[in-house]
Amino acid sequence: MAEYSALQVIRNALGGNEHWKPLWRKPDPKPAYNVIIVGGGGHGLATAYYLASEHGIANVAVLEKGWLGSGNIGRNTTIVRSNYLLPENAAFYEHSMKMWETLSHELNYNVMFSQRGIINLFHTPAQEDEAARRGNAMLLNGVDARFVRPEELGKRMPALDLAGSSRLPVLGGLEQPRAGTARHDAVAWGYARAADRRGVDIIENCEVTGFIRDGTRVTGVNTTRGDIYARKIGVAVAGSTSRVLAMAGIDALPIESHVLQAFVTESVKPCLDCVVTYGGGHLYISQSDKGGLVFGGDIDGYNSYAQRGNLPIVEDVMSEVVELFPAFAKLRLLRSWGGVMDMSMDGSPIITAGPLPGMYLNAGWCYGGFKATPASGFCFAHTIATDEPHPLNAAFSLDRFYRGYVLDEKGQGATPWKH
Amino acid sequence: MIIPCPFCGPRDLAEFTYHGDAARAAARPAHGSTDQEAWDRHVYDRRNPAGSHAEIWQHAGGCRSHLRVVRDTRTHEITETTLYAPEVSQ
Amino acid sequence: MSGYRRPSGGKVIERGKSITFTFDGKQYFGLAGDTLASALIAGGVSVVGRSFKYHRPRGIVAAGVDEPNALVTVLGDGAREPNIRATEIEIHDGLVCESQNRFPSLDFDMRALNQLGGDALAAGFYYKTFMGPARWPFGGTRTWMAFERQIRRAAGLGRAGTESDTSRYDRVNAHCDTLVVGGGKPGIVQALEAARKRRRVIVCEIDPTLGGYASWSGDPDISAMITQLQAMDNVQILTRTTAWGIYDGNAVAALERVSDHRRDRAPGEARQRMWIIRAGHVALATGAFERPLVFPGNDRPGVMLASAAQRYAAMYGVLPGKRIAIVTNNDSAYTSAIALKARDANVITIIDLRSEVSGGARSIASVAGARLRTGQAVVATAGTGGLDSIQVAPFDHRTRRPTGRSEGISCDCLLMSGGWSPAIHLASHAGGAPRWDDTLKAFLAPEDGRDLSLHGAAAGDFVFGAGLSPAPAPVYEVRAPGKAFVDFQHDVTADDVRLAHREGFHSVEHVKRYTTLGMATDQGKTSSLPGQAILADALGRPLEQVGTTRFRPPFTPVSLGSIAAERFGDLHPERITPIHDWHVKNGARMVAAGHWQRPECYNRWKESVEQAYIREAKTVRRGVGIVDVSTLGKIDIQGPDAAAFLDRVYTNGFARLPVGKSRYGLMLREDGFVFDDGTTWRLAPDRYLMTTTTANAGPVMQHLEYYLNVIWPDIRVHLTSVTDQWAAMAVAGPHSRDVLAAIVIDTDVDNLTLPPMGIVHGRIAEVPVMICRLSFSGERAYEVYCGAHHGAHVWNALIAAGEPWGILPYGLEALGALRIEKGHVTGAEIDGRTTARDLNLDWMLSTKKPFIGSAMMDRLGLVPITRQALVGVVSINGEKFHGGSHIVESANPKKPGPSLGHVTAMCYSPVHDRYIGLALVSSGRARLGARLYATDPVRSASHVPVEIVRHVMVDPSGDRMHG
Amino acid sequence: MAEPFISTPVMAATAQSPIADALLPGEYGNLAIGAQVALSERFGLAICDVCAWPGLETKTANAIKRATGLAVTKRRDAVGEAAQGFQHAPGRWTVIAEDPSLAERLTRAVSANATVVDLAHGRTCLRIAGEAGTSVLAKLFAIDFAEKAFPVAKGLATSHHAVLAQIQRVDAQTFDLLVFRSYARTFFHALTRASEEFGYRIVPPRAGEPET
Ligand SMILES: Cc1cc2nc3c(=O)[nH]c(=O)nc-3n(C[C@H](O)[C@H](O)[C@H](O)COP(=O)(O)OP(=O)(O)OC[C@H]3O[C@@H](n4cnc5c(N)ncnc54)[C@H](O)[C@@H]3O)c2cc1C
Ligand SMILES: NC(=O)c1ccc[n+]([C@@H]2O[C@H](COP(=O)([O-])OP(=O)(O)OC[C@H]3O[C@@H](n4cnc5c(N)ncnc54)[C@H](O)[C@@H]3O)[C@@H](O)[C@H]2O)c1
Ligand SMILES: Cc1cc2nc3c(=O)[nH]c(=O)nc-3n(C[C@H](O)[C@H](O)[C@H](O)COP(=O)(O)O)c2cc1C
Ligand SMILES: [Zn+2]
Repeated sequence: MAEYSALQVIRNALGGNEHWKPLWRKPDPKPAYNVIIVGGGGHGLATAYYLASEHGIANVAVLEKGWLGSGNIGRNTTIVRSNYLLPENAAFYEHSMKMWETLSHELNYNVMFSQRGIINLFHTPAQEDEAARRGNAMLLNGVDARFVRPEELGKRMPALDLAGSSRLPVLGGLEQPRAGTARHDAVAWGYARAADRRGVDIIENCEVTGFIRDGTRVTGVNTTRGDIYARKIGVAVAGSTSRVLAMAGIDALPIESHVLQAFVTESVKPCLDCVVTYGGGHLYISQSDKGGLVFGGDIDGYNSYAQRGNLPIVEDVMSEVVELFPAFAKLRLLRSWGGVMDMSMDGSPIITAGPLPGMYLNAGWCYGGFKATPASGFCFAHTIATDEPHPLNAAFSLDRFYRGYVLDEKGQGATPWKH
Repeated sequence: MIIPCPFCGPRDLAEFTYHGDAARAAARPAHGSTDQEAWDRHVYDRRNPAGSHAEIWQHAGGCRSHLRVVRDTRTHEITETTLYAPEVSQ
Repeated sequence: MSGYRRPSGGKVIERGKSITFTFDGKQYFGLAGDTLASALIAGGVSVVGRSFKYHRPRGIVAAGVDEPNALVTVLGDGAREPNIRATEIEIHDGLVCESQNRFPSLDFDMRALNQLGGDALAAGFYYKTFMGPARWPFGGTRTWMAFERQIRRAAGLGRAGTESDTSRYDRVNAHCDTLVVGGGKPGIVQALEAARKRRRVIVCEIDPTLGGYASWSGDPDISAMITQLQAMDNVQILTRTTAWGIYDGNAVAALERVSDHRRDRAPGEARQRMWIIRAGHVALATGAFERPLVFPGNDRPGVMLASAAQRYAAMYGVLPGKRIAIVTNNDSAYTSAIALKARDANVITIIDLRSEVSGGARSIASVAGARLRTGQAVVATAGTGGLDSIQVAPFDHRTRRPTGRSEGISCDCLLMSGGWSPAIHLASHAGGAPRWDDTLKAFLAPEDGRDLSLHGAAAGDFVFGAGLSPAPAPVYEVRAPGKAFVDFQHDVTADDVRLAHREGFHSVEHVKRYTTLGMATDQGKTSSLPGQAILADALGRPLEQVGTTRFRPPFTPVSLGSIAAERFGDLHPERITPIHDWHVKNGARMVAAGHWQRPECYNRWKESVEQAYIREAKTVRRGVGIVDVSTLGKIDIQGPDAAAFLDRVYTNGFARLPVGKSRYGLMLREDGFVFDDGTTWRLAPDRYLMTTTTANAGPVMQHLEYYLNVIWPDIRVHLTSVTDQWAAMAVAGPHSRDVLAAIVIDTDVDNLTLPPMGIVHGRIAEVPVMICRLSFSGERAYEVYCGAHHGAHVWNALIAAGEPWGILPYGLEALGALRIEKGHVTGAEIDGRTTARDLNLDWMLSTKKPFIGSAMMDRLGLVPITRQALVGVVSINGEKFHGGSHIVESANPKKPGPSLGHVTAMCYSPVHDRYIGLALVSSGRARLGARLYATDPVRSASHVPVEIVRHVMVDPSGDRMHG
Repeated sequence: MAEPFISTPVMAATAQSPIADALLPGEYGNLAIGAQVALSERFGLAICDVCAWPGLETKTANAIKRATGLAVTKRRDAVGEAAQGFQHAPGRWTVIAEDPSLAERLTRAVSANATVVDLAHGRTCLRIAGEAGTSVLAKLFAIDFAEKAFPVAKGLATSHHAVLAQIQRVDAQTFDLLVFRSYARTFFHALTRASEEFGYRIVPPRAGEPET
C-alpha cells in the first residue's frame, strides 16, 4: 500500500499523478457488522479507527447520510485547545491535545495541526483575575499556559488595537502556546483513510432512518441502503442527535440543536499568527493557511436544523472583529455558513453507553467538538468495546444532569443557547 | 429573521430573546411539586424537534411581551405568532 | 493583449474628461466613467496580477463582479484595501492601486519545492507530505509548522495593512413592498409594474447606472424605461449597491459604495453603507454569468469572456485586441461577435466546438466577417506576456479530445464562451438545491416557497437574438496536453479535478474542498459549472446528478467595516450614573462594568490603585466614605400579589417583611444554583423596590418577567425597571449617621427611627430622598436614593455635609476590599456553579415554602461537603497573593499538587493589616485553620502561605453595622 | 416613617441633564444645504409608565384621558398641547407632560385599574425635527418611518442595539425619543453622528426650562 510521503509525491508527480488510489473504498453495506457507527463526522470516523486500531474490532461500518465530513467537522473554525477550567474537561481535552500532536503520523495524513497558540484577551481587572484562575487551573492540571502582556501582543499582532475604541482596552491575554488550528476536512479524510485501511467499511449516502429493536435492545438500523444489523450501535451524529434518537423512541434528551455561523474573509498574506479571542464580546479569529481570516462568534440562539444563520450575528461578529482590528475594516467577508450544533445543558459532552441496550451515545459537543475528535473517538471506542467508560469520559455520562454533577464551564445552567 | 409581534408588528430578530420550547414551559411541574423526576425532565430534557416548533420569545427590545411563535426549525419559517397565553400551549 | 480605445463610442465614459491614476507606481490616464479594468485595457496593459499558487501572469477575463484575475490593492486613506477587482473600481483622480502576489519573495525552502514542478503541487499535495519524522527532534508538529510558514507566505493574495481604517461606514434600515435586485431590463420591468400598483419599490443595482445588458447591447427601449422609473415617486433607486444576502423573512443585506468612486467626501459622508431592506416581495433580476471554456493555456492574458469584450466595447469604447478570435460552445458568442464587429473590431475567426451550427449563427459569422470553424477547438495558446497565437485542431466533443493536427492562428485576443449560468446565488441562500435545466445546461433557482421571484436571465430566460438558440453544447473542456484552468484564481486545473476523483472525492462538495475549486474570491461564479462538468465526465454521470455546491452569502465580498457600520469605532455603548462627571472631575479612574462606567478608585498624589483603595477603605472603617451605587439594578414591583411573587422567586421570605423595611434576598435558578442576590425594600403593602447586582439587572428582570408572564400568569404583579430613575449612594462608616443627621431634614436618622434595614423618607438640600440603612461594608451605612436628575446635587450636598468628618468618595476597589473583609459574595463567587450552601448562605433557604430552584437544589451532586465552599484566606507571612490564585497543599511551587480551589477575590485588609481574600475551597469548612498555599504560577509566580479562616473576617457579630 | 413618595418631580434648581455638556447650541456637520435636522432635549418633563391590569385597559385609557386630557384609547395614541401618551406594550402607556404633578394625577385617576410608575428621572426625552429626521432615525432603528406605517401621534418601543428607546411621532417631521437616562449621552452621540451628513442644529432648551 502506497504510504504518503514527500518521496511518493514526487514519484507520483513524475507519473502524472495517475496512480494515486482512493482514500477510502466505496463498499456496499454488508448485512451485519460487529459495530455500526452512525455518523461519518470526525467523531464517528475516529471511533471506527480506534475500534480497529486499539481494540482489534475491524468489522465496523460507518454510515453517513451525505458525503463524508458534510457535518460540523466540515464547517468548524478549526480551533484546537485544551484551556479548560474544570478538571474533568481539562483531562479529556489535554489527552486529545496530546493525540493531536502525533495525529498526522498516526494517520499518515497531514492534518496540518499548527500549534500557533491561542490567546484569550482580557480587558478589565476582573477578567484578568478570571484569566489567572483559568491559567493557574491549566498549569496545575498539567496544561501549558502563560500570561501575555500588551507589549508582546502588540508585537505579535501589529494590527491589534490595544486601546480599544470604546472603553475596553486590551490589558493582556492568557495564552495556551500548544493550542492552534488544524485542517478540518483533512481530519475527516485522514481518519477515513486510516480506518478504511484497517478494514472499516465507510458507507456514504446511507442515511439511518430507523432502529431495529429486539425488545428494548437495539440490534440494527434501517437505512436508505437497506437494513443493517450489528451487535453494538454507536451514534455520533452531533447536531442530528435528537432526530436520530427519536427514531429509537427516545423523545427527549439534554440536548438542543442550535446554529453557529462561521465566516471567512478573502485571503490575504499572513497577518495573524495565532488564534485570538475577544473578551469584550464573543469572537474568535485565526488565519487559515490559504490566507482567509476565519471568525466565529455567538450561536444564533434558537433551535435550528437549518445549517444557516441570520443577520444580527453577522453584524455582531464583524463589529467585534473591527473593534479589535480596525485595520481589517477594509478586508472583505468572502463567505459565511452555519452548522447545527448539539448544545448540551451544561456545555460539556456526553460519551456513554445507552440510553438503550446495544446503543452508545456520543453527543453534546456544542461548538467545541472538533478539538475533541481524537480523544472522543478514542474514549467512545473504549466505551463501545468494553462496555465501560474510559476514566477520561467517566464524567461525561447522561445521568450527570439529573444527579447534579453538571460540568458547567460557563456557569450558565440549563440554558443551552447561553453555553 | 423577522418576527411579527402581535402588538408591535414585524420586527427584527435582534429585538427578541429566546426562551425555548413552549410545551416545556407549559409542562413545568406545579410550584411546590416534589416530583424529582418531573423536575429532572423539565429542567434538562428537550424535545428538540426538526420541524414545527412552538416556542417562546420575548420582545425584549420592544414591548417586552412574551410571544408564542410557531416556527419550523428546518426552514425558520414562522407560521403563527400570538401573545403568549399559557392555555394555548398546553 | 493589445487593447486600445476607439476614437468614438463608449456609453458611460466622458471623452474630454481625463483622469489620472497610479497603478504599480506608474501613472495612467483614463476617462471619467472608466473602471480600472477598462482604463488598463485601453492603456494596453495585459498582465494585471499573478495567480494564487503558480504565480502565473494573468490578465482581465471579465467585465463585472465575476472577474477572477484582476485583483488589486487600493491604497486609499491610510488603510490598505486588498483584493479589489479592477472591474469594480471606478477610476478617479488620485486613485492609487498596486498589483498583488506579483513578485513573491519565496525563500529557500519554497524554491526547492517549486523545483519539483507543477505536478507535485497538484491538488492536495500537502496532505501527503510535510509530516516529518515521527520522533524528536523534528517530531510532533515541528516539521509541518516549519513548512507551513513557507506555504502561508506563498499563499494569500493582497496584503492587509496594520493602520486603522479611518473611514466611516453607515447603516440604513429600509422597508418596501417590492425589492428589485438588478437594474437591467427585466428588473426595470418588474419595478415599473410594482410601482404602477402603488407599491413601495426599491431597486438596487451594482453598477453606477441602470440598464444592465440592455444598456450595453443597445436595446432601443431602455433609456425611456429608465426615465420612466426615475420619475416614479414611490420608487427608490440605489445604484452602486449590491444585494449580498437574503436572510429569513426577506431581510436583504445590501452594500452601497457611497463615495469610493470619488476622491473627496462631504462632512459626515460614509465610504460605504450597509442597507438592510425588509421587503414584502423580492424580485431577483440579477442576470447571468458567462462561463469560460477549459483548454490548455486558457489562462494566458488576452483570453477573455466574449460578453466582457462586448461590454468593454459598448460601455467604454475599448477593444481588447486587434485580431480577435472567438471560441464557443453556444450561440451567444455570435451575438458578441456581431456587436464587436459593429464597433470596428476585427473578429478573424469563430471556433465552435460543435460540429453542427445553426443557420442563424452561420449567417452572423459571415456578417461579422469571421471565418467559422466548426467542430474545432483551441488546444494551446502562445505568447510572451500576452497572447500571440493559438493552436486550433479538429475536435470530437464526445471524447473532449482533438482528433487531428493543429493549426496556428495568430491573434492577440481570444474570446471564449461556455454558455451562461443564471445568477441564482441570492435565491439559493436559504439552502434549497438548485434545479438542473437540461436545455439551458444550467442550474436554476430552487423553489423554496418564499416570497421571491426571478426574472430575465436569472430565471433562465435567455434571448440571444433571432435564429439563435439558448442551449449550449454540453462540452466545456478540451482535453489536450498542458495546464487547462478551471478556477483561474485558485489555479485549479482540469487534471486537479480528475485527480480528486481518482482519490475518491466523488461529491462536488468534496472536489471543492480538496481542490479549492470555487473557493476563491469570485466563489466560482464562472468556474463552478465547467468544474462540475469535468467531474460528471469522470464519474460517468449526468451533471444533474452531480449537482452544484452550496451558495452562501455574501454574493460578492463585503467589507467588514460596512457590516459593523455605525458600530465601527464605537462598539460598546457607555452607561453613566448621574454622578459620573463628578467622579471624572475628582480624579477617579473609571473602569467598565458591563456597559457601566464606574470609579475604580480616586487617585490622589500619584497613588497606585492599591494605595488609593487602602486609603479609601480605611476612611470607611475609621471615619466615613461615600460610594456611588446607582448602577444597582432596581425593579419596581407592584400589585396585590407582590409579596407572594417575591416569596416564589426568593429563597427566603418576603411576605412578612414589614412596610418600611428591607431584606437581603437570594435567588436561585431553576436548576438549584445561585442566580443573584440583593436587597428588596417594602415601600407599601403591595409595593416593593427590588435591587439586583449591577451585572444581573437585565437578566433578573427577564427572569421575573418570564415567570410572571409565562409560568404564573395569574399572579397580579407589575414590574418596571427603575434602575435609571434613582441615583443611589451609600454613606458608610462610623460617622455615617453624623453626616446624615447634619443634612437630612424631615426625618430623624437615629437608631430608633432608622434601625438596620429600616427605610425613611426625608430631604437633603431640598431634594426628596429615600434612605435605607443597609451595609455592604460591614460598617454602619445608609443607602440614599433620590431622583436621578438630582443625584449630583445630593451627592455634592453629602460631600459638603461630610467635610467635618473627612468624608471621602470610594471606588469599586475599596468597595471590594470592604466586602471581602465582611465575607459578602458578588459575581466572582456567584459564578453560576455555586450553591447557597457553597456560599454559606444555607440559612437563607426557607424550609417553609417552595421557591424557584428549591426542587433541584438538593440533588446528589449539589450537597456533598466535599464541594468547594466559601472560606476566607489570610496571608500568613504578609506576602501578597493574587485573585485567581489556586489553593494547594504543597509548599513547593514547582510541585504544587492538585488544586483545592481558587481565590475568588483578594485585597489588602486595613483591619488585619495584611492580604486577605475569599476562596472557594473543597471541603472548605473542614479546613478552617489549615495552612495552605495560594499559588499563581501563570501570572505572578507567587506561592504564598495562607491560613484558611471563616469567610467573615471583620466584625462577625455585626456590632459595627448595628451600632 | 414618612409616606413613601409616589413620585419625585424634577426640580429645576437641582436637576441636571445627562447630556447638558453635549447640548451646545449651534450648527454642525455637512451644512452645504443648511441643517436638515434639529436636535434638542426636552428636559424636566414628567414621564410616567401606566400599566393596566388585564381586562381594565379601556378603563385605564379613560383614566389617562381624564387626568391629562389626552385622547388615548386602547387603539389610539395621542399628542396634546400639554401632554403626550402612547401605548408601548399591551395595556401599558407612556405618558409625558410638563405638569410635575402628572404622576399623582394619574395615580389618582387610574385607582385600582392600573399601576403608575414615575420615570421622570429615568428617561431622557430627545426631540428630532426636520426634513432629514426620518433618514437619521432609519440609521439607528429598524423601524418603518413612512407616515403610513408610523402615523402622527403613534408611539412604539424599539431598540438601537443595547439601548432601548420609545419613539413617538409628534408631527410629520418631528419625533420624540425616550431613552434610559444612563445611556442618553452615548445615544445622543450616536444621534449627532448619524445626523452629520445632513447637517444638524442643536437647539437650546426652551425659555422657562431649567438652564443646565
Ligand atoms: C461553525 C462551527 C464552528 C466550530 N468551531 C469549532 C472550533 O473552532 N473548535 C472545535 O473544537 N469545535 C468547533 N466546532 C464544533 C465541532 O465542529 C463539532 O463539535 C464536531 O465536529 C462534532 O463532531 P462530528 O465531527 O462527529 O460531527 P459531524 O461532522 O456533524 O458528524 C455527524 C455526522 O452524522 C451524520 N448524520 C446525521 N444524521 C444521520 C443519519 N440519520 N444517518 C447517517 N448519518 C447521519 C451527519 O451527516 C454528519 O456527517 C464548530 C462547529 C461549528 C458548526
Ligand atoms: N450574447 C450575449 O452576450 C448575451 C445575450 C443575451 C443575454 N446575455 C446575458 O444575459 C443577461 C441579461 O440578463 P438580464 O437582462 O436578465 O439582466 P442584466 O444582466 O441586464 O441585468 C442584471 C443586472 O443585475 C445587476 N445585479 C446582479 N446581481 C445583483 C445584486 N446582487 N445586487 C444588485 N444588482 C445586481 C447587474 O449588475 C445587472 O445590471 C446578461 O447577463 C447578459 O450578459 C448575453
Ligand atoms: C476553516 C475554514 C476555512 C474556509 N475557507 C474558505 C475559503 O477560503 N473560501 C471559501 O469559499 N470557503 C471557505 N470555507 C467555507 C466552505 O466553503 C464552506 O462554506 C463550509 O465548509 C460549510 O459548507 P457549506 O457552505 O457547503 O454548507 C472555509 C471553511 C472553513 C471551516
Ligand atoms: Zn412587541
